[in-house]
Amino acid sequence: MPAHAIPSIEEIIETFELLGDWDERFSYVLDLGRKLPEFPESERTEARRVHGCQSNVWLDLGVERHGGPRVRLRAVSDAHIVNGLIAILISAYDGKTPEQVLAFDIRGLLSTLDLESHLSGTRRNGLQAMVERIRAEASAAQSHEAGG
Amino acid sequence: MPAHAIPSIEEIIETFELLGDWDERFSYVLDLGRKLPEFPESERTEARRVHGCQSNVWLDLGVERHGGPRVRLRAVSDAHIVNGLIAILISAYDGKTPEQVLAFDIRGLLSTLDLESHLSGTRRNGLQAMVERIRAEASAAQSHEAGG
Amino acid sequence: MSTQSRAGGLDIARLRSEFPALHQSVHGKPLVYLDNAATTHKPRSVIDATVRFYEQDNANVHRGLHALSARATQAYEMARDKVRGFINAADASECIFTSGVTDSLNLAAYTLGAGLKRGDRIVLSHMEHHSNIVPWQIVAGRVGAEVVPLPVTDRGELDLARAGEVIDERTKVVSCVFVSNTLGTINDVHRVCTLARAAGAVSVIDAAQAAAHLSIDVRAIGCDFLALTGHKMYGPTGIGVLYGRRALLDRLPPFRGGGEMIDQCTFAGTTFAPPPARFEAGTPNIAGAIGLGVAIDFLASQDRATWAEHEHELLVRATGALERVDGLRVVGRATHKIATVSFVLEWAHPYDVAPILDHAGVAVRTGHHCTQPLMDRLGLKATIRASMAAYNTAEEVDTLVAALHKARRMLAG
Amino acid sequence: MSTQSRAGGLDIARLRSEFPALHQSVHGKPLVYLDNAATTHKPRSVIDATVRFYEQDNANVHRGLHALSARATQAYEMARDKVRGFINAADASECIFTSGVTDSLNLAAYTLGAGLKRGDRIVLSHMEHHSNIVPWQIVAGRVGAEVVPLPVTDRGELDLARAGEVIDERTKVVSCVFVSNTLGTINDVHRVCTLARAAGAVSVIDAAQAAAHLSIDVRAIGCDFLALTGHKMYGPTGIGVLYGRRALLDRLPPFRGGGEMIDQCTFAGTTFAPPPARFEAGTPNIAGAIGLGVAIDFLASQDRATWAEHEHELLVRATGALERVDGLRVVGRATHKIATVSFVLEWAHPYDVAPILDHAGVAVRTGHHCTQPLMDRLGLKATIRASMAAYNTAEEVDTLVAALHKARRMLAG
Ligand SMILES: Cc1ncc(COP(=O)(O)O)c(C=O)c1O
Ligand SMILES: Cc1ncc(COP(=O)(O)O)c(C=O)c1O
Repeated sequence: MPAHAIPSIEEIIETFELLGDWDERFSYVLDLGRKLPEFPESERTEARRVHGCQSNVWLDLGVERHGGPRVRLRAVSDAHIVNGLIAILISAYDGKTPEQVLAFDIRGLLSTLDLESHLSGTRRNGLQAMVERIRAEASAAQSHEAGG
Repeated sequence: MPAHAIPSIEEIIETFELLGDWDERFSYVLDLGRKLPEFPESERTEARRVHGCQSNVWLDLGVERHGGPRVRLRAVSDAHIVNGLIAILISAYDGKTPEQVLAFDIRGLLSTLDLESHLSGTRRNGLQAMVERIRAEASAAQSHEAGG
Repeated sequence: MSTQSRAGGLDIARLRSEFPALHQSVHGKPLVYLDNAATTHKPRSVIDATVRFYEQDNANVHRGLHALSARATQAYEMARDKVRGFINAADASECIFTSGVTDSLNLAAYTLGAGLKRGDRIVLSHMEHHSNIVPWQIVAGRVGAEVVPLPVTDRGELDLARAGEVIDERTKVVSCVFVSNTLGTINDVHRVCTLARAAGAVSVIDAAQAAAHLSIDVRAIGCDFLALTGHKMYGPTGIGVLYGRRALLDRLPPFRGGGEMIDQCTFAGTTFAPPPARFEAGTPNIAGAIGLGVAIDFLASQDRATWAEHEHELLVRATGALERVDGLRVVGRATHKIATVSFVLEWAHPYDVAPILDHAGVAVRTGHHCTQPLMDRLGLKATIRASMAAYNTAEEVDTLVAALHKARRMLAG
Repeated sequence: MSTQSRAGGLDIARLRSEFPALHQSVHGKPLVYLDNAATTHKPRSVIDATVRFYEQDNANVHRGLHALSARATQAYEMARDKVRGFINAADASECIFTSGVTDSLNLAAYTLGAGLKRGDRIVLSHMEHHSNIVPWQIVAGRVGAEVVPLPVTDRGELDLARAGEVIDERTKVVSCVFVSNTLGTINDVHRVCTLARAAGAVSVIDAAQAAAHLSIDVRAIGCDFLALTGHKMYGPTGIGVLYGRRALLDRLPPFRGGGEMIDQCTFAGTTFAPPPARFEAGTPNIAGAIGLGVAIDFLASQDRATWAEHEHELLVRATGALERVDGLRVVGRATHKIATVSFVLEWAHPYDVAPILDHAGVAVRTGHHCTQPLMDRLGLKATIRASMAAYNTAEEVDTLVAALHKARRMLAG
């Protein structure tokens, strides 16, 4: 399934607001996870693995430089719900400028999901590690620009 | 001063009962301590030392065998109050048969002194160690008799 | 909720009323706490004892000559004696207070490690908690000893038929969990200790999961060491016990150095106090020890046989109902189990199910439960574990199962 | 009791009202608690937080995916961040929870010890507590390093003029107490750390006695490690902290092995998690850590400058009045002191005086205060130590002095 099947982050936020109860929001995130672009087993290399306590995540992260830097990411997990969260991250971050990435309040968005306990409960869960790596990449791209 | 200046254990108990308040009983124990027989510095050897956390005690303990076994003890401390307690121990134990030593309720007597917190507070205070050694000596003398 | 368990005499409503934390809602649903293997809740009496200590007797122990210190010392030493009674140790000096079972096992490994040398063997069951593996690996690494697993069967039981393959004349230590935290398996620790003794090895039992469910008798088990942790037996956090046979303790060097554990200290050298003081450096967790003593009083005041019956009913009910969930497989099919059930799902990662259960008010644990070698042995990455305590009800088990059915509808679709 | 200290703003009656344990009688006399260096009492807020944790949030931390576990984890990690703020550490991961300062110092000694070798030097002040001597002796014994005292003057101050004699190029560790528990001396730990750094040595500060009285800034001090203990800073028992500079922590091996501190565990070998997890094996003292966080909140809510003024008044009053007791000698005459006063009596052993003070309601401590090398240095066996906290009053100091006069009448007669 192509990546563009994932709704825009604005659409996602809007849908969240419409969905009243937690079950519906959770199901919606699961649905988003089903829209993730392919990430073949063969590309799930150790180098791409984000170590998380509870679920595995493979992340392919980079910066596209032509026409100003843009953060690019693909990822996949062995947990459905994490795939849903990855879809949100892709929607929020993929193809965005470093400034946009750094400005985006991902914590705020995730907290409306009421998955807080699941995201903060584990010391080093995959999602948190992933967000940190994406932001670090954006920071680096930014200072690379400023420096160069 | 000779050892017989220490009153008998019955007299000590009786006096305790007469003395109403703690200060008086404490002063009486201090007075008893002043009646201890000499224990010259030269005899305060390392071998005789009872290791206690808070005050030093030197103890000379033995069993006299002619005419049936009798526990004999002399002791001294660098603390006045411990000397008073030693006087009580001498009164209770010195010259007594192993049976008498083992039967005597020293804890009960000491508890009327309300010095409990001072006697139990330290893990291995000199007095407790001393009582244990005296009782052990009496036990040994007893089984020596039984065995022989 | 039914106020009586089918196990005759157990008045569950009354038992639950002693545990304040049970009476709350989570995400708008009544809390169904099935994470007792991680930590149990505390009865009112334990909480009250902690408060009473801080309000009335708070003082440092052992060295004080004033009333508060004497009271604190007495309460602390009484707690030690309660531990002695709880595990039927010969003497209270065999019961060392630690900060938890992990600390206890490290104390055992470190001090026993001082007597190990290159080529010695340490045998650990394949179902040990990391807390009973890593301390031995650290020690083994230092002295050049070898850590060898005692096999576990596919059913999740010790494979004692194969014990002879690993427990040999090089074996100096055999350590084994009494009850598996992941599978609930109750091991025949008496037999393990007998095998250890026959090989001339020291035996160490991790009783972290046993204390809240089984009666423990160190002399009947015949172990040399046994470790407990307060927070899994209705007691406070930050307190544990290492039982050690006195004759062995007398020969061991200290672990931590500090106040209380010395006899004489000079810059030229230090001599150490006899056990238990030698192994209790510094101010102990006084409030914790006293709280643990009260937890033991609490356990002693209960009809433990009825508890065990009730817990067994919960195990049978949970196992049966869980197996009827499509695509669910119960992991660990030992004959003797406490009421801990681990399972995996064909249709979802445990991580997917956890939030759904949580939002149904159900607290379970997911993951490797700090038993990665066991997970590897069973070919798993993670399980979902429901662990029941005496205060859990049949209805709570049903709530778990209903939430799993719902999760399946959400996730398998 | 006067409700206001002379130190302007301090409302002592109000402050005391926060400490339940202060309001009791001992042997029929109002308790005068002057044993704060042994342990302080706990404010209501700390006790309440402990109760609240057990009643509401009790769960194991870090691995749970349910609401209680998330709440417990959050509270535990918030406590860590409060510690960070309290000592001005750069990052919360530099603050490791331990079971107390003894545990903290053992953790420092054990892990740093892994990098020491034969002939290396560990320099400790001559006024260290056994908890900061024995761990280094154990490590030194294992690796063949040497433990050397940094001299102390007759006044009970560090003799930093002679530091050059002992801190040399062989020196790998310099450890020093911030405030002497026996004498009250406040050491210039900034200078000690500067000297350590100049010699290429790691610096370790024992701040057990400092935390309740002084403000602590690890970056201003320039130390590599700093140890705290909860129960001496208005917090619970069984909890402490080791601060370590992150760059150093990253290089150190673990101390205890167990749950939480691993990354991957197999029988073939185990890899460890980054700090602070690497150093926090097993279930921590969750209630203790949370209580310590609340104790830090309590301290932060107070006017510490006024406290310090008030405590200084108590020191001056006590020192002056004690010196007027016949045959009494104050030990430790440092220029910078907290309100801890040690003294000896010509006419009695400390052991004689303790019960008399106790029966006057006065709690002080007698003995070597776990500083035998310092006692030897000063030619003493034991002292009587009165240690004041902010909640003590001038009247309480007077009660102590009056009881000593009475003791003299009873004992010198
Ligand atoms: C300076 C100093 N260091 C270390 C300790 C040991 O503290 P704890 O017993 O809390 O481990 C103490 C307290 O006795 C102390 O005063
Ligand atoms: C069998 C077993 N051993 C050891 C531990 C470690 O216990 P603690 O975290 O209390 O140190 C646990 C608990 O997780 C356990 O279940």
